[in-house]
Amino acid sequence: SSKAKDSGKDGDKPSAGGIKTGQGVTDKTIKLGVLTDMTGVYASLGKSVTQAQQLYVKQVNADGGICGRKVELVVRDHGYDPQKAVSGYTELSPQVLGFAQFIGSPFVAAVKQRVDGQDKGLVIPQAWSASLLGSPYIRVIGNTYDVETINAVDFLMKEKGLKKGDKLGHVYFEGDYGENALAGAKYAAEEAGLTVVEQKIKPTDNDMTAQVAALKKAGVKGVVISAGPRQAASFVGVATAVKLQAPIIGNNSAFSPQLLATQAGPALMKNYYVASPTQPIGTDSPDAKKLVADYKAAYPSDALDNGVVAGWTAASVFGEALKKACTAKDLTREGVDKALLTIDAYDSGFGTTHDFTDPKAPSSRQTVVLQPDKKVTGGMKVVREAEVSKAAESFTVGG
Amino acid sequence: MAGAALEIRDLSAGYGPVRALRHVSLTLPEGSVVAVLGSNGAGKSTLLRAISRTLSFHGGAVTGGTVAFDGRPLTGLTPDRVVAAGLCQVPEGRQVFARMTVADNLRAGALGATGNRAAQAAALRRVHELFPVLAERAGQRAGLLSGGEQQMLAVGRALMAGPKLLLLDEPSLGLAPLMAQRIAETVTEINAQGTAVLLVEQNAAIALRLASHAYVLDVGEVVLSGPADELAASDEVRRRYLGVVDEDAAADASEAVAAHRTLSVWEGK
Amino acid sequence: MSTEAPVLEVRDLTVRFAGLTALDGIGFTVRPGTVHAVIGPNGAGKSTCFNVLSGVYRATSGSVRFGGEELTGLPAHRIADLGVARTFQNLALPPGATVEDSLMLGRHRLTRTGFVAAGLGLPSAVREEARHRERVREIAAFVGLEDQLARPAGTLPYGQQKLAELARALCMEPKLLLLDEPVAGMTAGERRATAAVVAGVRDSLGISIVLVEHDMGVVMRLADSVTVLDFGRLIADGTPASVQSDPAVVRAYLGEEATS
Amino acid sequence: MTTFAELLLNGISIGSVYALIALGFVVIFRATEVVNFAHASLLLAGGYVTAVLHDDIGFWLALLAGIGGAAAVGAGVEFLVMRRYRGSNHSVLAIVTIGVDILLTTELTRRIGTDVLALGDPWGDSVLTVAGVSVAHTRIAAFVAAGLLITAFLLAFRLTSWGVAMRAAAENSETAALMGVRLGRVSLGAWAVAGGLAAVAALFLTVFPTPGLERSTSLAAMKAFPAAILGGLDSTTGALVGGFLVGITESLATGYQGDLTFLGRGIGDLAPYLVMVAVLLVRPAGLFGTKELARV
Amino acid sequence: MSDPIKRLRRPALWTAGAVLLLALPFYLDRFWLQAGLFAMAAAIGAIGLNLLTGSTGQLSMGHAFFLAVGAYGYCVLAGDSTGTLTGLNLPSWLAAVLAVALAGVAGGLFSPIAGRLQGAYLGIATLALIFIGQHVLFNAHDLTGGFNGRDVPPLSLFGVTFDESELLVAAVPFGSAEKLWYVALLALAGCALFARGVLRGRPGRAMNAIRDHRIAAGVLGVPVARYRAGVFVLSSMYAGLAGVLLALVFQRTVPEYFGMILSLEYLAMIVIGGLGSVAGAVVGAVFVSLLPQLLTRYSDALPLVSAPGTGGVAPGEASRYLYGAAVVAVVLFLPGGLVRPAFRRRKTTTSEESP
Ligand SMILES: Nc1ncnc2c1ncn2[C@@H]1O[C@H](COP(=O)(O)OP(=O)(O)OP(=O)(O)O)[C@@H](O)[C@H]1O
Ligand SMILES: Nc1ncnc2c1ncn2[C@@H]1O[C@H](COP(=O)(O)OP(=O)(O)OP(=O)(O)O)[C@@H](O)[C@H]1O
Ligand SMILES: [Mg+2]
Ligand SMILES: [Mg+2]
Repeated sequence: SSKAKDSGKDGDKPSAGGIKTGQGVTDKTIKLGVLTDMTGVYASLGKSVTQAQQLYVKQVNADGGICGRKVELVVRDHGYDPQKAVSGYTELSPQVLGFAQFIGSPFVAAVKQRVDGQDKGLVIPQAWSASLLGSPYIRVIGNTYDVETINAVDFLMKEKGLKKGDKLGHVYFEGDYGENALAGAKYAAEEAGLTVVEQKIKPTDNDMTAQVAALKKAGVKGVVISAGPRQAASFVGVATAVKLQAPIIGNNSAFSPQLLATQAGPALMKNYYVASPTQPIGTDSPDAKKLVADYKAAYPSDALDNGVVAGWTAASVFGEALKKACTAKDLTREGVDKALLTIDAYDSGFGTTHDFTDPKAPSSRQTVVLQPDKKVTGGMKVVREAEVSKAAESFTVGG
Repeated sequence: MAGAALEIRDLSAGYGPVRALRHVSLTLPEGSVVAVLGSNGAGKSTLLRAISRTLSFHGGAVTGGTVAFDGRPLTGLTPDRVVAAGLCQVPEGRQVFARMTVADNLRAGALGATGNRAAQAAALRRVHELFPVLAERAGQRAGLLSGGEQQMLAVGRALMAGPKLLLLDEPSLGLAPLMAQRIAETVTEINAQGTAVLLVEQNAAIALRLASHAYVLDVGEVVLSGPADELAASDEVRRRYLGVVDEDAAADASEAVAAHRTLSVWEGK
Repeated sequence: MSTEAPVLEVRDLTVRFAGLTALDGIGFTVRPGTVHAVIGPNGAGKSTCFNVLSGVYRATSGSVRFGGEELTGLPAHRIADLGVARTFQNLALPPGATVEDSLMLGRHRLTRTGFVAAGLGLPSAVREEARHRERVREIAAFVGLEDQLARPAGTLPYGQQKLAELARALCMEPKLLLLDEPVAGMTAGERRATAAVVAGVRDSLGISIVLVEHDMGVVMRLADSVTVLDFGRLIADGTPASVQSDPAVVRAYLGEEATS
Repeated sequence: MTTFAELLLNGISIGSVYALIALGFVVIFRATEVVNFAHASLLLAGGYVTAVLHDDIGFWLALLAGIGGAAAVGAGVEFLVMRRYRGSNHSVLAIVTIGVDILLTTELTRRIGTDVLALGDPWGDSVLTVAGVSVAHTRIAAFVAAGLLITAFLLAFRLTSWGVAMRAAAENSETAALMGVRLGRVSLGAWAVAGGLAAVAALFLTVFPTPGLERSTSLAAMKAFPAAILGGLDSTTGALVGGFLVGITESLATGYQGDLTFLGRGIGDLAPYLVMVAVLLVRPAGLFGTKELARV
Repeated sequence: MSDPIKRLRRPALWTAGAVLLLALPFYLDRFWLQAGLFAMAAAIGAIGLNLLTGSTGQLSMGHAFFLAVGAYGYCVLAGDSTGTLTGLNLPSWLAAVLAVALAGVAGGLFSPIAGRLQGAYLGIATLALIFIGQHVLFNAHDLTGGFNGRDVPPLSLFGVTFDESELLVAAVPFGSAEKLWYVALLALAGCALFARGVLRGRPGRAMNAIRDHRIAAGVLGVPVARYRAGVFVLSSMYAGLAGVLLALVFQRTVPEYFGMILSLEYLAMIVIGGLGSVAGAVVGAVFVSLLPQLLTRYSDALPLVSAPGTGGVAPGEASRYLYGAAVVAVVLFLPGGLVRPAFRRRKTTTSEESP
């Protein structure tokens, strides 16, 4: 038979317990989509995030689920291929309530029209670019890269001796991660009277010698890296070797604990800091300790990195919204979206509080500054607790 | 007569549906020169490919029969093993390595050679003596040589290998009369030094003069065979392959023209 | 309509490659409707001369006039447009295409169908195609290839591939036909037949033919005049008979035996 | 001007790594006229074996094992795949290598997972500083290795019959077979050698200043494409010169990107390709490649 | 089988196929329609590439660039000028036509370079186009929207807008995918027939001649340089049209898509399908674009595949293995491509060995 519309099939319907449900929700299950990258360039992030979310779902279900329903993740690996990502969205969107993970901000942007226009399901991207803000359905968790970078520069000024009139080097990726961070760096520099020396790179650049040479020539007194872990490691390694005397701080995506086992390890521990929207996985809180223990038990051979925290946080935010929606007896997409808008001080257990009431703003402006340390679980320790710098507070995100 | 060096029995071969050789038997006594004649498409080149086992490069295959050299069957060997067994072929249509220099082409010819360095140097000297132009142009790329020069290179290259049996597919193709004679002399000379030769030649006069035995192929089958001088005397061979006609040339041409359709002038536009 | 072929005049033609003079100031004239043979030892420069005439090589100096046109300096396809067709000494037939398609390629200069017309299958294109296929079959029959039209050219025996090349050149409806060793690789009988085809072309179409050939029998039978080259220089020029008995030619090219 | 000197030196040093990769392309191309897109995965294979073994058997043995391993993988590819192709179209074979690359890369990245593997090289992060310009020891080693290997191959191609056999087989396999060339062995050998070279290149591609071997290491092999083409795909000298040119171009374009903003930032990756196109316009077969024949 | 039946079989098959294709939007869900649309767009691009690489022998690894020109060209021409983005706000059908023309112009601009190069050199030189293209796409923010790309204005034609607004046809809601299906089908049919005409006619013979023997082609009167440029332009226009269609299906263009992988996929399509043939390009395109989709979608059902984190082969990996293996297997075992399995029957060595 053709897919002719038979009336009423599509509409939201009340169900058990008088709870309104819609796509992706039955009496027994709540289906959430996960569009991740486990075979492409962001494979390491995708793997950690997905596993953390699966762990979260397992625990929630073990505790009886949400709203009397089991939560189920439908995972599609797009391998960072736009065609597969969009196809994955097309495939999953009719059958899930929302997306607990969507890697690749260009792909999120690609389906934005459909999310905002008709689908209206909650999507939590694993990207922190300000360009994703503004939609009531696509919600970024934690500080965006621009805010993070502003806070990072603040750290360099307050604690690492960067002064007004100095030059600040910024090595950033082509693309919205880097460019969003650059916007932050420029704003911070203007506020503090610094000059930014830009070095744009591509994800395929693994050797930062030329960049270090250029920044050294420019005489920078501090460097922000908005790139990947490899670029950061190379940069810090070369900088140490050629004695570029400047503190270096990276965004949260610019570090992975695996690096500590390589040649660059010692240099990273000496002269490298990482700005992060949350505390690290190895932080000294009971929630974190429990997550570490559970994750290790579930995935004994895999590294504990920021992705685990990010995935866990995203899943728990989604879970929180589901719980609120359940209380409001509305598990439809609108119900969940609305529920999220009412959450104004959520803490997933990693040191920062999130406020989801304003879709135009990131859920938090707090940034934690970390330092690589081999001895700690997850390879990072906190050197400055969550803090919002003055500049970050006055900054209009995405503006 | 010495024992047979090359013994072909009942050989059949084809290209997919095309049957190019049917039950061909041929004997090449040790140290002799045997010629194979035949018109276009008779299967001469196919025969040589079947011996050297390169039919698969043309989408063809041997479908039956045996080929043995010095009592050893060649069937089932790869082409390089055939070379190792002492057979070397000058393929049809020159086939020089166009982008390699003349010198490198000659070196390539020596790849299958068994002799030591000294022997190879001697072979090279001989080739240069035979075809001085190859020495002059040692550094030139073979593809830039003239057609005849390429043919010389192809023959010279085969001589570098010092084979026991040389298979020549139209060695005088495109050579000036003087040079064709020189090739003929060379064949006699290397034969005198003990190399057997299987000669496919369009220039039947030369071929029959050089060979002790000859075979005539037609549409894949041996239709005539025997001692070269006997064949040279046969009417059929004289007419078809030696081009000996009783009329004088002019009458011959006009007869041919008369026998042929004429082509009308193209009026179209 | 016939014997419209213009005169071909080669004057002082010189071609040099790095360190090698392939043609050294040669000159000859081909009268309309005749067969002019160019002979000479291997490497004398015959094919080089053809390459200049057909626009493959650029002459170092000298001139080639065909009717009113100067050919040196023209690109190959412009020369073809003037009605100059040639065959190649080393075959240049695409191995995969059928003989018929190869011959149709010869009609390229006489047809007009462009990308758009062909793509849209316009009636004009269809008509043109049919008309020219007809002529192609006619020419194939003329050279004796009518049964091979559907075969891939690469599977023909060597001698027939040479015939196919000749037919392709004829398909260009040339005013000047350049044949580079047309009978190489043929048996005596086939040579005679091919020579007859060439003679037939001259007689029925009245075009000029320049012939490079090592088979003196064919040259003697076909040529109206002969030019002999050696090491890029012209060493003799005249009627076949006079050239054949020229001692310089005998020494450089024919060898004593051939004359005896 | 020390920055210029430093950038230049850096370009030459990274260029030697590119040259090593390009040499791998050249070897396969000479033997088969195929552009080998699977070279990147050979690189990964060699690096992986070295990285996994160096803890147990020490760096030098591990490197040898890596070379051997990658050579075996290369030979395996030739034996299982390339040899089975019966056509003659080289572009088709190039596509086959893409398929092979997908297979190998998937397997290797699955094994590497999210790790960054150190290769345990003896040079560490030490640098040599002369007159204010510093070069990593690893890069000096790369320079020496590239120079030695390329000279060795140059001589091997010139002096041994292997080079002649390779080119003959590539140009006309049937005739080469008639000359007694063992077609299978020649291309097997070429693939094995290319594998070994890839392992050496992988070493220098993943040691300091780069953090180590990980899944995206193979992408860097792409940068050697312009190097191989610039020099001429069938020329060993070309690989060396092309590698240097690409390295220097990239390094200078990156170092001076602040002064080149009108071209858009991040021109460093593009610049080698622009130089390549410019060179090809003047010399369509690269600087040292064999020119196309223009004779009929 | 009697002759009339034989003669009727082909048209009957064609008609059945056409009816099936026309009916599909009434039955398939959006995922499959989208997959089909991707395949159709790819088929158009692949036909174009096959004209260039398969029939004229000019290896192009830069086709993704021309796809990008088409896609972005359409967006810029049809889009609004909003904030930071430039747009000309032309009628969308006109924009589509102009975008295709623009791709042709881009091809024409590159053809002088292409005209000088051969084989692998040409291939890798065209690779430069990809890098240039990516550089521009990332940097020309006001035209391309940078990293996150820009929205694609919906096509409207004869009063129908091909967007999400639902249109009920025979009680079936027609969204953008359903409506675009017919546009794509029409475009593909047109492109395929056009290419077939070109290949079978005079231009096709000239193209093959250039591929097989460039010098001889010139001597036979083919203006080689002009033809090569012409084919390059035509092929770029095909790519441009494919780009426009893809953009319409994606509803957003992102630079990431138009990278080297895409170019290589197109090459894989024509090789898998069969070089130099239109049907081959179509079959190859369908194969290459649907295979990964199928594998990803049904990865759960594949043997040996396990959930991520359990140490087994992840679904994405499994699909890549199969994809790679498929490429290798098709080329090795069907050397003429999928559409010509029996083109040249291969003689096995066993038959040679039998005495
Ligand atoms: N690759 C091929 N595919 C199909 N048929 C072929 C192939 N090569 C040759 N043939 C056919 O096989 C038969 C024998 O051809 P072969 O080349 O052996 O003839 P030949 O005697 O050498 O002729 P020539 O004197 O012209 O060289 C011919 O009918 C020819 O058409
Ligand atoms: N492109 C080129 N580069 C260098 N040398 C060349 C080139 N073309 C031809 N030659 C040389 O010029 C000379 C004349 O060559 P050409 O082909 O004209 O000879 P030919 O008279 O046709 O000889 P044949 O009868 O052997 O075909 C030869 O020595 C050849 O090596
Ligand atoms: Mg033959
Ligand atoms: Mg010649």
